[in-house]
Amino acid sequence: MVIEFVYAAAILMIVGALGGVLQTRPIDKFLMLAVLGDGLISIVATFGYLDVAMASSFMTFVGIIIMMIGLVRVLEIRKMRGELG
Amino acid sequence: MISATGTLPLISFYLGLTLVLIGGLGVVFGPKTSTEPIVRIINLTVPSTGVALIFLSYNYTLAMLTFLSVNPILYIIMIRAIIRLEEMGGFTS
Amino acid sequence: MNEIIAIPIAATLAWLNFVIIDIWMGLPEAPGVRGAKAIGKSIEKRGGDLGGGYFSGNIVCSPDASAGTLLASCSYYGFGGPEGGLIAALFVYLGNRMCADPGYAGTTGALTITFIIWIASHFGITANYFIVGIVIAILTIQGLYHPLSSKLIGKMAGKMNRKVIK
Amino acid sequence: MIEETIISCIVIYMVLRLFITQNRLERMPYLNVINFGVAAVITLKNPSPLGAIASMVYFILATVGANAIAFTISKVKEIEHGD
Repeated sequence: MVIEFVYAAAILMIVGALGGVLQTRPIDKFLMLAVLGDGLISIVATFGYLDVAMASSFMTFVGIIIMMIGLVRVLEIRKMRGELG
Repeated sequence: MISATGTLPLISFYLGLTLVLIGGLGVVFGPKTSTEPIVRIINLTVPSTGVALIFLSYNYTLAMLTFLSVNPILYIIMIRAIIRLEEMGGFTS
Repeated sequence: MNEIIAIPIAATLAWLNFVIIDIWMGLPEAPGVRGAKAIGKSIEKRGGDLGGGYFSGNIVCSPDASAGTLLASCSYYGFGGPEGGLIAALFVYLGNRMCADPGYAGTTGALTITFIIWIASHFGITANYFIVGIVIAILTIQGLYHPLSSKLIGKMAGKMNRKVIK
Repeated sequence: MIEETIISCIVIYMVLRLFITQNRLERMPYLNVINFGVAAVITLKNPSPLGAIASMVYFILATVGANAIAFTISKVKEIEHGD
């Protein structure tokens, strides 16, 4: 019996989507988005398009970094204005 | 268990449709999207990944690559708008 | 060689390689970056050892000898010869520089696992068994139960005279 | 093909455990195990020099991303709780 990796990648993407939508704190969501990107890259590599896999790994990395910079900046502004406990 | 290599585009297509459905409902009705606007941008990542997966199932590689490359530019503009709105006084609705 | 016998031997060799080189290069002594310190403190709060926590955090936050072992065996399998290990060592060095982490643990681990695979391939244990072996080895350190594995790493670090620097 | 089966079982177990864990910093090592498994499968599915290079590029970028996530977690905790 052989378990192909496509099923593991499908579970990876569904768990990443459900966790990314249903978590409430913004910092918890980034980790689930990283899991979603891992599933996408593994499905692309199973198709055999390796150049697309390299480029998409770079793009998910850049997207996560940009969102984290935005989140830290928003929290700093809220702390500066005294709205955060 | 049946082999997955023959039915790979089918799995990719239905997975993409599922992700678009979950992500679309999450962007509109998700928890805390009305009070904290950055949560809505983070939820927007899920349907964009689903659309990229549907592109992949039809072997439109160049379209998928362009779509994935345009997404961070979109995020830069939206995050900039949110920071500007936060500087001006925050959300009230 | 039969794969039921070959996979445990490869997993044992990979486990010994990356744990000994990481401890010898001083990973349990101090956290390299800021996220590693937070992960180490979290593992200590849940009932583990502080040195093992720093070890685990340093593995998560920068490519060290475990990444060197995985990438060198992948590259050996892809290129089909020992010249893949040198390319993997170059990539791991670049990754270490990107993470702003000083130290040459990754490069040393990649070169030693290349030598180990070159020797073991004469006895029938080829590089694809080492790829599975390093995944199993990293599962026993990071995945199963953090307090027990961190206490094991702390005990080994105390025996090799690499304790936490206050 | 027993290699792919073993790595698939490890990845499925890790992702289910990552989904039910509540502590935020406890989940980072599980994400590291998932990165190892995906980088191993990329080379096992297509054994060529380009496959090895794709695996290396993916793993280095994923590690830098995990570094950034851990840094942001500690920084957000510092902003929210003072000190």
